[in-house]
Amino acid sequence: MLSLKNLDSFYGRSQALHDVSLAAPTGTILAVLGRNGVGKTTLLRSILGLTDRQSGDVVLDGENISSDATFRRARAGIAYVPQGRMIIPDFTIRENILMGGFAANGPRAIPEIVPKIFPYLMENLDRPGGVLSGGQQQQLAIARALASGPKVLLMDEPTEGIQPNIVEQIEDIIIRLNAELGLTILLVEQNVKFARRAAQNFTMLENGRVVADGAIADLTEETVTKHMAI
Amino acid sequence: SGEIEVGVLFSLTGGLSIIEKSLADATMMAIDEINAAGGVNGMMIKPILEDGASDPKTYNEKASKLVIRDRLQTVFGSYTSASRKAVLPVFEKRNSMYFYPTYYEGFECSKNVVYTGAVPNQQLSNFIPWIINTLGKKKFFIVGSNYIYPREMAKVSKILIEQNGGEWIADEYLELGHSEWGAMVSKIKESGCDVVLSNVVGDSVVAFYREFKNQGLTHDKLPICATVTSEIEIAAMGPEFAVGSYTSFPYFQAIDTDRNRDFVERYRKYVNDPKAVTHHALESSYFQVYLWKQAVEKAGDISADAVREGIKGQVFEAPNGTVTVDPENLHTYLTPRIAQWGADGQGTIVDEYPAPTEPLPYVAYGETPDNLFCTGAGLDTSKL
Amino acid sequence: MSIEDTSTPTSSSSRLQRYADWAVYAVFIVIILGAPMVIDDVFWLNRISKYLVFGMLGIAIALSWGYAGILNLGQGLFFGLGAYMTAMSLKLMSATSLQQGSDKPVPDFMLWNAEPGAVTDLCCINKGSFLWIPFQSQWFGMAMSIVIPLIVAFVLSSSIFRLRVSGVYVAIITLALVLLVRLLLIDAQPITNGFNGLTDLGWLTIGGFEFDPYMVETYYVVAISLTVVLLLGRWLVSTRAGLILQSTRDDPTRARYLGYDVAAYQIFFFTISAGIAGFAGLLYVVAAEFASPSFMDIGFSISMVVWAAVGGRNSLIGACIGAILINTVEATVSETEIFKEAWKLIIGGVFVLVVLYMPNGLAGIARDLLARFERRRKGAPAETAPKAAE
Amino acid sequence: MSDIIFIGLSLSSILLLIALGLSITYGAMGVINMAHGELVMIGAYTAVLAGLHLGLNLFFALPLAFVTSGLVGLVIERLVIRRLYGRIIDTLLATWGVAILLQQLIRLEFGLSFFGIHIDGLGPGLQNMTVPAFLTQPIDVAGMTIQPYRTFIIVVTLLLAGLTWWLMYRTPMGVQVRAIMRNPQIAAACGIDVRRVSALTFAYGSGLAGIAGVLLAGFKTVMPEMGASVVVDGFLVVVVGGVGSLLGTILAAGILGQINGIVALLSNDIIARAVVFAVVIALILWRPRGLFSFKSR
Amino acid sequence: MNEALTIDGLTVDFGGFKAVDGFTTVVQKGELRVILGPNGAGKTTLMDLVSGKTASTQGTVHLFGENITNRPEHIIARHGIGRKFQIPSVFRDLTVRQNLEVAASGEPGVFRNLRLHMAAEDRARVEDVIALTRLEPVLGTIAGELSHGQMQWLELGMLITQQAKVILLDEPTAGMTHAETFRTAEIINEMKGSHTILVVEHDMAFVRKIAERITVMHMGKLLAEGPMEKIETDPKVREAYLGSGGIH
Ligand SMILES: Nc1ncnc2c1ncn2[C@@H]1O[C@H](COP(=O)(O)OP(=O)(O)OP(=O)(O)O)[C@@H](O)[C@H]1O
Ligand SMILES: Nc1ncnc2c1ncn2[C@@H]1O[C@H](COP(=O)(O)OP(=O)(O)OP(=O)(O)O)[C@@H](O)[C@H]1O
Ligand SMILES: [Mg+2]
Ligand SMILES: [Mg+2]
Repeated sequence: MLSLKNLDSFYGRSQALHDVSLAAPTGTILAVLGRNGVGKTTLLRSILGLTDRQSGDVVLDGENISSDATFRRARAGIAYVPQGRMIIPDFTIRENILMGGFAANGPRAIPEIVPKIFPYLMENLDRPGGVLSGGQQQQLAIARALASGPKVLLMDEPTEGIQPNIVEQIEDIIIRLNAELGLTILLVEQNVKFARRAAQNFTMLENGRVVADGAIADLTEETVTKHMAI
Repeated sequence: SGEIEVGVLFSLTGGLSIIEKSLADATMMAIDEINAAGGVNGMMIKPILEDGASDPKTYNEKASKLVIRDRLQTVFGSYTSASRKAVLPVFEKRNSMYFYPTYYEGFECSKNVVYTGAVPNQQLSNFIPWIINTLGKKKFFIVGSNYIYPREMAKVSKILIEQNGGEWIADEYLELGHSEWGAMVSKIKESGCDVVLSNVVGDSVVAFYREFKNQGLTHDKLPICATVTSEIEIAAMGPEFAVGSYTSFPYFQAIDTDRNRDFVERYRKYVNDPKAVTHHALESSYFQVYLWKQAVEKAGDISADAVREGIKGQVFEAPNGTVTVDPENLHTYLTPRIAQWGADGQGTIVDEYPAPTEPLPYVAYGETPDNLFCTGAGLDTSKL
Repeated sequence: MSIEDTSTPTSSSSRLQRYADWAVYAVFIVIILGAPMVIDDVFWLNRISKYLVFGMLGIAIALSWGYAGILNLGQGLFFGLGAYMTAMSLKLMSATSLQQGSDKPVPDFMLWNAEPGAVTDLCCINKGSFLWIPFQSQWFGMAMSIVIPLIVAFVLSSSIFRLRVSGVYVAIITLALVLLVRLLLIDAQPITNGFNGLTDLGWLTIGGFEFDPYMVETYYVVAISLTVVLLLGRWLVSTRAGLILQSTRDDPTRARYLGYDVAAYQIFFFTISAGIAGFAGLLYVVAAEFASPSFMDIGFSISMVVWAAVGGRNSLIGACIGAILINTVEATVSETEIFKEAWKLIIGGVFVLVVLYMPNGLAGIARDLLARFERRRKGAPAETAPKAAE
Repeated sequence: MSDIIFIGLSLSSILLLIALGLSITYGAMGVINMAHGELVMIGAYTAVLAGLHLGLNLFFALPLAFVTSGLVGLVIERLVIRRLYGRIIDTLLATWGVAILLQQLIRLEFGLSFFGIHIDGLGPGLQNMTVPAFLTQPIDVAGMTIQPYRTFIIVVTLLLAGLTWWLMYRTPMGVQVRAIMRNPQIAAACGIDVRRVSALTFAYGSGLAGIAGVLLAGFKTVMPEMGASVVVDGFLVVVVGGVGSLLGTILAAGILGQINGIVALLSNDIIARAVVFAVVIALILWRPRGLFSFKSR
Repeated sequence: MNEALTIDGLTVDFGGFKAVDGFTTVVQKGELRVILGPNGAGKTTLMDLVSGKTASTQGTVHLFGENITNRPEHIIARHGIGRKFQIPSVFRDLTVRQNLEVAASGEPGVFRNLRLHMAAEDRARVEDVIALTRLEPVLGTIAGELSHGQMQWLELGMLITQQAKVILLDEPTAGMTHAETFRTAEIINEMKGSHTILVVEHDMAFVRKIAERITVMHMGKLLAEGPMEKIETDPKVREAYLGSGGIH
């Protein structure tokens, strides 16, 4: 179970998150929804301690990790698929994947699931990550996150810029990761339809504050329109 | 009033502080000694110490501070020609006196500078003939750092070499501070010379002597005869690299007189370092304060004009012997000496002029004792 | 890798900020122009005038570094070139140069370096000495102080920026170039006097009036020049070209896609910055009466950058004040008896602390204070995240 | 001919020696460490002091200097660099201040001279390190004179280059270092202890500077400003080689050293240096990212 | 003349790998062309080639009859091509308003820009675009602090301000909510006719709203081209790209 309590988070002097609390029970998917710039990315980054300053609690399986350095949080079992993918351009695909393994408890290896879900990556292990197309890089970023054998996966708009048939795949993969590996997933998603399909719970943000949350089944069209329409 | 303020301007920081710090120490020591002995005409000397920071810009600025703001009539200072050149306009245009302790290339005839270091003729006019006649070496490889002093020394040397029946094979220069001697030493090796005349200055000296030995050259077969390598550089390179090489200077720490031994003793105590070495510019820094003191006493005034008049012909018994300020060109009579370096880092004086030699700053243009170019009336340009 | 400074100018400026900005300019100009009325010590006036020249260097650095994002670690090259050009003319005006047994002026050092028997004439006393001939006109030398840096900078920056060299690489090229020129300058001793530089110069003379460096008039020459350069620079960066320049600093590719020839902007501002440095060199020679290869020491060029950083790299006037301030502090501390040997420790420490704790320098602190004051005045609540577009 | 190559090789090895540490601290960490030269200087002083006070010779001085300079580097990283990652020009400026500080500290014998305390071997004077006699006696092999000291430097340099390459490209440590350089936040999110790895890497680069200092002390004067002049050469080498590319650094050192050696023999050392600067400028213009560099999209 | 952009046999070779391979198409003036294709098909690379970021190894690009193949970016831009990147690219240290002002590049030359104020028409255009893109509330914000989505809008706004005749949009709705995507589609539809637009997009809902004619790329080559209905039912396209869903 991952939970946040009264989290405030800052970039420099400006506050990006206000008093955010949420809980993602183990093995569930929590969809984080909201318009542009409401703080969804910031929320994920705060869980890893990547904003400039934060206060409040981040609790993973009963352990308060809010004062830990980022790498310790990663080693505690939180993995991150960032928005924009952030592949290391001059690392090969292999190195990019293995890099994720520094948070692993065991030896660093390419996780077994990778060849099953990302055959392209497996076949091009020695290409530099920088020349891959956007979709390929997205796959790589997910593979990298899996390399640590995480408990919790933070995914920031993983289908952004992905071709439709792969979007379907990625959506399937997310659901599979959740089902097969029992991963807890915090999923930032614009596609509400997919969110409904995959997630058990949702949190709606607006201006850095939680404005609605609950089971995804309770997410009304009205709420969506209110907080996500222009 | 009961005090005379004088300026002391040396680099206490930066690359040149290595040597200039010791010159500043020697100057302060002389001032302290004079004060301890009752001062000048009963007045205490108050030194105002400034840091030239090894940078001509800073030198220029500090000189104007001393001369224009502090209104000092006399300043002792500086080591390199570059710094002297940077401060000179201040002294000349504001009519203040500058005491410069270092050997230099000559070609200066200023009413505002008293030069107490050697000029080329005081280092070379005995050295070159001695190398050719006594050492029996005839083929010179001349090497120096790339600036005016080594280039002028080379010029004067070439004249002397040819006059004495030797020849020079090469005349090469390296950037100041350069420490990669591989190519140059290898050139020396190939050149077929039998003596190296070194006008290399500063920390390059150390690298030079070390590379010289590393490439298998020895001073008994192919001696380095130097004009700048002093006790400081010998200590810095480790004496084993210089054993058997020669240097020409008016002063060596090894001068075997009571006065000098006493001087070395006092200096070591003054700087609280039992191993401190003394050298030519250091000794000049010391005795020039005494020359100034005598000038003030003679003139009865501390003004620049009075000091200039008073200093003319001043005589002082310095650690190196009798020194006299030439009344015409304000340079100093010094006794040229040649030393061979030993394993203890000290020189053995192997040759010495019987009497102090007249300073001839324009010797490269054919200046002779009875045909001075620089006189009290200024530089006679028609002779150039 | 690119040079990306996370600290950048707050380009959004409120009206209050703009007023404050102009107020700072006005106060600064009043102070430097009014200084002689308070200070009647010619030494200090001269000293300050040298520092004002350094302030001008600060402006040059801020222009290329702060606004164009081009770090020039070889600004000393242009300063030095400017200094030498003027110094050459003033050397030929110096009395001693005229006393060389020739009716035409020949610098003394050329004589020392001449082959025996050479004709005592600028045309042919040394190899290359003919280059000095036009410098017999003081105005030519002064013009060259600006023109030569402009030309050199133009040629250099054209090749650099057309080839899209950027960031640290520009810094390294400029660094290597200044080392190269310094080396050649020292080596060309017969016509440059090598390591010792050009000293014993005449005074700048305009209409028969001689500008003794220790005169109020000379101070005014420098102070007015600085004022003009400062305002000119300020105007430049406020123009559309200035804004476009800043955009090329942020993202040259984007700027290109908007149709801007990024290299042209970079070349233009780099060259202007070099011209200012050359002009500073000219003034320095007038105030200090010598030119030396040490102007092209690496340390000096880096110091300029440090001055600008202390004052505020993104602010012309900040960088200018930074340069003046540091030099004044340095002089004062180094002349304080107890710090005589330790002053470098203090200066070194100050640099480190400034970079660590005031990344935008004094100007940055001033802006922050102002912003804080403004918020308090408006009684705005604690900052919140900027509102999303709705 | 073999002479020329040998001279070029020894020049190259010195360049590489200095550039190695920089290629770590600058190439891999994006820190322009202007105090690198001072770390070299500290290495040299370590050798001098070890000889004077402990009677240790060159061979023992090497590891000692590695540790000393490494520790000083660690302190610099902790106090200064740590706050400046990603702000490359600020690292240049701050370490410039550190360099001034370190120089003056040595000159003032850590400031103890204010209290009249004198440490033999420090202070503003010139110092030297004693080189074991067998390293200064040239050996004749088949008509060629071998300079043992130069050869020793070349060997040590190659060993260090090899070790560094192995560390950077064959160990997890290397992956971590390179990952941090590209994107520290993602590196941290991948479980890399950015602070620790950075500190260790910086210390390693500094330690290499220390070793360079010892070897330089064998033929250069040891004095407080000895480092100031070498650091620029080091940067030129790293940049020409391609930032972040160890192989490029090695190649650049080789090329520049040989050019310097050949031109010096054919004309003179001043022209040689000028040519080297000109070549550096030309190379950067020709290949702005260095001889070896990765081209991203 | 009706052809805005003519691409003929365009090829680029990255050390043996042809990311775009003999690609040919003609875009008419005022047309809105959607380019589809799997990840890695070469869509972004195609835009790189057209806009001058990457030099082609073969083939030509003509803009309104003028050959712009492999010219420098800014020249191509002055000829009328505007581009939005996949990763939003704005001037991160300038404010939103300044970004737009820079984009109002009526006069690109240095000397022409040595004046304090913009031309009145440029100014008016900036105001129009502000209204269109609804950036009013963040005008004073430093662009680097905008969220991902806001940056996309800004970039789009800059293109309009720039008065590009042919606009290349690389995934303009990436990271936008459903509603925002909808709004973007509206903006693009408003621009239809007055601008020639090439859009690369994976969001099929969006594509459906704007598309007229569609080009599908696969492995650097043209796979299919035609109106939506034809593409949607093309089995090759379904297999390589759309998957089970099709465009819905
Ligand atoms: N590095 C930063 N420095 C300062 N402010 C930032 C920074 N990153 C984001 N912000 C601000 O924080 C707020 C939240 O941004 P965030 O990126 O978390 O939004 P988001 O919900 O992920 O939006 P999107 O859907 O567009 O990705 C925004 O207003 C943005 O301007
Ligand atoms: N500079 C380069 N060197 C080598 N290969 C490259 C380079 N640029 C692109 N590629 C390759 O070309 C192919 C096409 O890439 P491109 O980015 O154009 O795809 P795309 O169609 O835009 O994909 P996406 O929809 O994922 O953005 C990819 O396989 C990529 O790896
Ligand atoms: Mg986001
Ligand atoms: Mg793409």
